[in-house]
Amino acid sequence: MKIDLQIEALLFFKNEPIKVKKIATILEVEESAVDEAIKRLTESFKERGIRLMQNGEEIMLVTAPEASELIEKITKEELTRDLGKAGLEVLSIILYKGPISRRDIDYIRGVNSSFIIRNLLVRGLVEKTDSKEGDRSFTYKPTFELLSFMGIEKIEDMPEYNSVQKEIENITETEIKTKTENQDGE
Amino acid sequence: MKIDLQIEALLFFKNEPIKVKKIATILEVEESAVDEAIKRLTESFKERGIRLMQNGEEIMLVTAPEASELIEKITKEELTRDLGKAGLEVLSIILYKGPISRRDIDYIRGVNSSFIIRNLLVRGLVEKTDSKEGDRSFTYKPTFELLSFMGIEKIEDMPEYNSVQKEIENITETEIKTKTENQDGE
Amino acid sequence: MWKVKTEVFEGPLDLLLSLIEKRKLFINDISLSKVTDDYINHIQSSSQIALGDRAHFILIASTLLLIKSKSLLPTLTLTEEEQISIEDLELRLKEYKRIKELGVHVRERFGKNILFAKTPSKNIAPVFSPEERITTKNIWSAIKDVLNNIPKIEALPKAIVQKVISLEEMIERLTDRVKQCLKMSFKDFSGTTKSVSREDRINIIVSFLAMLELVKQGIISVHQENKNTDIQMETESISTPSYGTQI
Repeated sequence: MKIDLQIEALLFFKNEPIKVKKIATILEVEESAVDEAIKRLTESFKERGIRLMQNGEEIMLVTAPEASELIEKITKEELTRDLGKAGLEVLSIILYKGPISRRDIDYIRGVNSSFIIRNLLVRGLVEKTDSKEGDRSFTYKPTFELLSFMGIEKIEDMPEYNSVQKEIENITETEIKTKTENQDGE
Repeated sequence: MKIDLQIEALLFFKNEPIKVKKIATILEVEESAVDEAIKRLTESFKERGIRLMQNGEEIMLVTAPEASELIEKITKEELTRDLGKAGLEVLSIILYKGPISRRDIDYIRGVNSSFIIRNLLVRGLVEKTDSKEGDRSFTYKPTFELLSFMGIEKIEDMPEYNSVQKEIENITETEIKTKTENQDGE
Repeated sequence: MWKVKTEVFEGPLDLLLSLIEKRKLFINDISLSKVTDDYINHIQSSSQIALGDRAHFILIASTLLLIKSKSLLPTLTLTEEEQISIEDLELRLKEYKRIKELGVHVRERFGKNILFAKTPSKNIAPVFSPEERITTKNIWSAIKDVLNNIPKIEALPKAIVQKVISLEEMIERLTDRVKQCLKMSFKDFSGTTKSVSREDRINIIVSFLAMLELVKQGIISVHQENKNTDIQMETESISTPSYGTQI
């Protein structure tokens, strides 16, 4: 059924509990239609790795309890896996230039860093701060735990702190300049 | 099947592209068993709101194309759709002929493409892969993000994809033939 | 003759293809010889071509000149290398045309029906999990790597510079060969009564020689720009009107 597909996609995308009422509003259908679809979906997920969980008026997609051991294993793996060259690079940019937006990190490295940043967040090495512009774009900064793990009292104690800062600022400026010019040229 | 359930839960939980090889390691099974499970999962998702996207050796879960309009309505994320003439050219080359080296991209376009490629890398639409020859020359391939933007679950779903692959084979054969003939002529 | 428009081309193949398509021709040596003049006029008068790209435009111009020479003077014998570069240009142009066709699919689909990933969970419960490698020394060396990898300045690929230089010789040789043929043509045509067609023919070849000269100057200019310093990558993306008038 079309409505089942839409609800499933919606739940998957949102990744948080949603009220049946809200789903009905978004899909512009009757609540009863959503209720029926939920019954069908719950049934169709019965034997699968993803399940539909209902808690009062809210529903959400979750992993199957049969996979809980596996999920625990992956979580552990995420926390202990080798940061790798890329991970260290992103960490170094956040240490030297944080708070810094994901966009700027991407520009400096010349490659998209979203998955790496997420791993650093999970591992408590960096944290989100609200962007200065007050919009939805976050900036990232090192956590206190990270600094104390590295044995530095304040970030200015990093080697060549001032000169590295200046160099990065130059890059970001050039990048922005170049980007504007490229767009003009197109 | 138990393995299908585990893989589905794993993909749902991880929420980022995972290599088939890595799944095999985590689940402590043969890669071929994962491959078979992926086939079954892809089939079982066919009519559903969640789909399995495959990009080379990696897989990931995404929403169904039938739900795109709905999800776009509720997403708060800003979606940049402008590509520019040069960006479109390079993306087309990487989509249909990737993985491909920068040199080959330059050759096809007849002009230097480093800036455009960098821009696409930063936007997360293309990514580097290690060159087959194992040296420092990289090749570029489409990312999940790019397949997402194209609305396809695998690269083969691009229009004319298979005929283009055949054309490439023919051209390479002709080139080899021409070279041999030229050598004979000397 | 083809007038310069404000249209910006993505490269020499883009320009060449649009010239051929404007005349509704197929890609082959005949159509290429027909658009040679248009092509060279365009690169001579266009201020839109950035310095770094100019070498690429001139490389293609040289192949076009070969094709045109051959069509004007069928007695001209091309070397094997020259023959290959002509065939190569045709193949590349066909391939480029194909990419443009495929680009239509990409443009039509890009962003139309997006497949979305799951939104990252908002409540991450971070567990502080450092690793031994996170030391001030390693972080410092990582940031150094990052800074070193920024493509601020990049030399024009050596291969292109070398090609441009040898091109200079090629054009010189070609000029000599055409001049030689022209002398012969005087003799060939002196006895005939069709004096108009003879003059026409010679006029065409004389203006063709002038074109060779223009391209040679272009090559020298590009060549000199590259002699002393590396080309700044930034320069490539900026259109620099002054370079157009130098030639």
